[in-house]
Amino acid sequence: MTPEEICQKLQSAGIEVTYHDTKPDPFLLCTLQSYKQAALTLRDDPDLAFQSLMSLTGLEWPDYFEVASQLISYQKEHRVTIKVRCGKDDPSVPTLSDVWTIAEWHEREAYDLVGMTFAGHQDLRRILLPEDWEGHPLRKDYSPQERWHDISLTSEPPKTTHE
Amino acid sequence: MIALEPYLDLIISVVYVVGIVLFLSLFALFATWLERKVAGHIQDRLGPMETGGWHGWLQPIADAIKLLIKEDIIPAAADKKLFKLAPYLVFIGSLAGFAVLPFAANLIGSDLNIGVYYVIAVTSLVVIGILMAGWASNNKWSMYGAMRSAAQMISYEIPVALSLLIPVMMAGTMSMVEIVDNQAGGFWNWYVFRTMPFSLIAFVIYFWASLAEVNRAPFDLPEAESELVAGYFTEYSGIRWAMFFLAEYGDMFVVSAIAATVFLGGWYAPFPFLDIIPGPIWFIGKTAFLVFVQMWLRWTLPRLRVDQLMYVCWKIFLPFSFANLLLVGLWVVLKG
Amino acid sequence: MSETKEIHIPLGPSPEKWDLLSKGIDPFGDQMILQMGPQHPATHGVLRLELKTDGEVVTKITPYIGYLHRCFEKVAESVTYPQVIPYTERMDYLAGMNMALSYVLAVEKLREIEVNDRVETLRVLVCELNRIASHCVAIGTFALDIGAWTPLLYLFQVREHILDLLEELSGARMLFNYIRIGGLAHDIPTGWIDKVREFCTYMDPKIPELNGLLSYNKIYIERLAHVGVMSQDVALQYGITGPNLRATGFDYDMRRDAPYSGYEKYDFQPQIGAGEQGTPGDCWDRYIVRVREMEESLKIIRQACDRMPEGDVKETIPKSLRKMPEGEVYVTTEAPRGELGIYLVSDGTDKPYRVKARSGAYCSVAAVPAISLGGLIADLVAIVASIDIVLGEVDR
Amino acid sequence: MNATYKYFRDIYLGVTTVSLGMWITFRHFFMPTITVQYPREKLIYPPRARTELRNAIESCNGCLQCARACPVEIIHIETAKAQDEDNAGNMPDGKPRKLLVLTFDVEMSKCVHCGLCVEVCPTESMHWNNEHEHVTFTREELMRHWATYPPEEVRRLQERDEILKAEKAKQAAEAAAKKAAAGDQPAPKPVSKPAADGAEKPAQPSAAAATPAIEKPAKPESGDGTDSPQKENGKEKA
Repeated sequence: MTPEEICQKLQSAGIEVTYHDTKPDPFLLCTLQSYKQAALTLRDDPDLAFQSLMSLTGLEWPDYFEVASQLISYQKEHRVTIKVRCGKDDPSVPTLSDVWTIAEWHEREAYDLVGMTFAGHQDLRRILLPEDWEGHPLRKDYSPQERWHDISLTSEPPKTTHE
Repeated sequence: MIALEPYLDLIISVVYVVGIVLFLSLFALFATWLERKVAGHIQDRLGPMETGGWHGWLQPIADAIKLLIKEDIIPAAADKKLFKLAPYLVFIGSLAGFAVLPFAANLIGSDLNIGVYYVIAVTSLVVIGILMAGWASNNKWSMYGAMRSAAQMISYEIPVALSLLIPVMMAGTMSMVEIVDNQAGGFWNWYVFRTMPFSLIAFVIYFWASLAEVNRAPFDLPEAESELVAGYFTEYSGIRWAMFFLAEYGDMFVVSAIAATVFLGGWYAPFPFLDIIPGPIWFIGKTAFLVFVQMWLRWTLPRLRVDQLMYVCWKIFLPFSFANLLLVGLWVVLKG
Repeated sequence: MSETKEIHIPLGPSPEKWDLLSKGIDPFGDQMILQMGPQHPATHGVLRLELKTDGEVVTKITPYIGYLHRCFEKVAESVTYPQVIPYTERMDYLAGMNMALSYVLAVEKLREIEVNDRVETLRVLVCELNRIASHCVAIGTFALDIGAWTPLLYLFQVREHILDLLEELSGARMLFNYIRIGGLAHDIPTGWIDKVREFCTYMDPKIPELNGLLSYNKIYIERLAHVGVMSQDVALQYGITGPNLRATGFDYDMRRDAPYSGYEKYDFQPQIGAGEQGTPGDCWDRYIVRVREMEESLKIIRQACDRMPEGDVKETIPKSLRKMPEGEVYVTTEAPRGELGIYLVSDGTDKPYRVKARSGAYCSVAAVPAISLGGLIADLVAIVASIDIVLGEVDR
Repeated sequence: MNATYKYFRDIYLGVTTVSLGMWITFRHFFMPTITVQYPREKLIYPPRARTELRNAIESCNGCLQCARACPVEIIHIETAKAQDEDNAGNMPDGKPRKLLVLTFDVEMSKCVHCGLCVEVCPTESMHWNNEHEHVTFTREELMRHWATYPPEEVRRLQERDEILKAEKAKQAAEAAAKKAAAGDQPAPKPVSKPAADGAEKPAQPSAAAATPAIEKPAKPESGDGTDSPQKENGKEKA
């Protein structure tokens, strides 16, 4: 099935989802309310049968945060990207970790690097950065802290010949 | 002039002991070099080549100097007394085995009439030292190594002892010298070939079980570097670490030497006309060959898991040794 | 290395604990917390596994990653599109070509660049060579963790041959920067194809030798069969891909089922685990799938050598990548450690807006607790080795 | 029966496979080794080998393309416009030299050997030197300085360049003002742009150059590049 057909299928199941025909890869945009339902339908509907979550990415846009998940169905041989957006004032998205287990780690990474939270996540800790790191590096306005414990994080500018 | 007569025995003993310690150290040094060379050539490499010119033969000396001048680190949380004591205990356990190794008919520390029994008893001392090292280090990996070592060495004592019983039974004595003397006159008289196939099986079982005794691959679980970092000597460094190393190679020599003594005719040549070559050379040669096989095995085989190690001991080696013992006993009785 | 927490030894059981004790349940949590890593010989770099052990039995595993985090995604946002390629290769440094290919395909899809047949064939050729090199390390270190040293060295000889070939082609041994957006950095040097053929003939007897020395060794089989069984359900739940997924008996190979870069033109058979020596999806299956995959890669390499078409490898390299079309793209390729997915978002400038790399090894590490509970420490070592992780790819 | 069969089969397999493995390693024992004993024997590098960067400064035209292509930003270049008085000479291709390369520093310690700088170089002055044995004790020693100008000369040229730039900016501003006077809509952009460009660069060198302290580094350490920044730092503190 093409992403467009998948979108129609979801819509016919009464799930609020819109199809965005961006180039080169289109995506389906869910609302915060329909996100979990859409994920469950995508997994459990025998025509869709998205067995596996390939990737889950957190993105920061100027006005909102976005979570993009790539799904794959080996059985039906199709792939789709679903997205959900949340406001910057309350960057919280429902978790998918009870739909696909690996989402737990991907969501931890998104939390760690982008700083959105996932409602219902069992174990939302930092995963790549140390527990006591300040800030979320993939935010566009991020600037690294100067010291972490006793380690200076700012590098000296190199000594060139004539400076 | 002071009468040396009363002290002669003592002087000879002291000289012998010093000689053995020197021999052990030299052998261990040589064995480390050999090990690296064997490993290298098995793996299409050269091994050490730089120190000393010819094939890096001075490499072990360089290593020894390095280890001697290294800092001796004792962890703050260690049980210091035990920590310091353990390597010596392990070393002594290995050294004591040399007392009854018959390098030649009259070149033996002490020809005990219970020589074989003594060796089995004294090599078990090593396990106390290892357990001590593992406990005193106060490191969990060391502890695991020590526990594994204890379990393994105590289990493998049994097949080792049972296999050694077979030549003892055939010779009717436990004295090392007498056992060797019974094998004089060509390789067909060696115990390993006497009661084919039983004694051969006994020899194979002894050899494999002795690998576990000395913590060599494929039974090197106590020091499995991929699992336990370095096992019971994780926390050791410098000369104390070298002690463990020395003891390991000393143990390798001892178990191989016992195999050479009781199964392979000790200091006798395979053919009587070759007996013009001195006995110690044959003895050390046979032992060195077995040490080489130990190394060869190490660089070929993967390591067993703890439960499989126990399986091999209790379910394969033990029943086979028992059956062997029974059949050889029958053979001895029937032969009269 | 040693954990500061003391082993908790209570003085006497409290009444409720006594109750549990009388029912045969150990109430004390008489278990040891063991920190395996970050610097541990068997964690293939810097992975930390916090274990709870009952004797040698592992009862709880918590993986901690991030010790090799190099901010690939952040760096990629601050450099231009071609400059990202050297960084991608540092993710899985054992398979740089495969890493770069995924990223380059993503940019090409975004920019709508069609490369010619020669470029595609050469890309397939170098990726398969690199796959063999990568599997050599995977298998070698696997054997090393099980305690066999020598296969590692034999396999490194094979790898060395491949690295020599790739060095001659690209100029570097590990971090090639050879595959470029829209083409390749260089055409092949003269006589290179013959050297690749020579390598194939050199490689042919190596795999039977490996099988004799290691694969069918009884001790090795005993260590791996029935250990760390990964069921297909677990694999799908954890998004496991690549050889680890195929080892569970799941017949899916991107190169055959969703071909990219012209893989549909080659004749090869994806290898799946069948539980030959134990249960499907156990460590031995994961091992043997990789061994057989090397043979299949060899087949592809031979075919690629034979069909090497003519063409200009720099023909379609864009003059400037200043202006990229806006949009987003998700491209996956079959890297040696599972699918490498690159999710690329462009905002029209010369730098990517967001690059996410979805790596196979990341998911494999996540699945470690699910497949290794209740085993011994030695089994855990085997499992960590069998899922074949490169921490550079896990932490990125 | 089945268990017994398995028991003996396991032993049989154990013995045979171990023997096979030992046979294989034994064969390797007598195979020729592959070790290359490095300091005495050396491998020949293929022509494309990426070893160490070198810049043939005489053919470098200071176009900055390599600095822009570098993903790790380790190439530091400063240039000044060539004037008639410099006798800058010609480029290898015969055209007159337009830019003087005052600084061309490469931090080899940070180089990732990706080769992007070599590829973009229009004059092929950036190249790999096929040498890789450059072991040093400090990171500073791995800083490669390819420019040949002594420091005082560099400062002089920089100053001159700033003056020229400022003049140009002035002219541009005047021209813009004229334009603005002529037309009614002044274009602020052309005014601000060169001004901003000029303000950015002179900011740091002029602070050092304008003070009389310029004599100090010139006298005792002639051409010692590594010491002078420390001097300046100390001066700033004082």
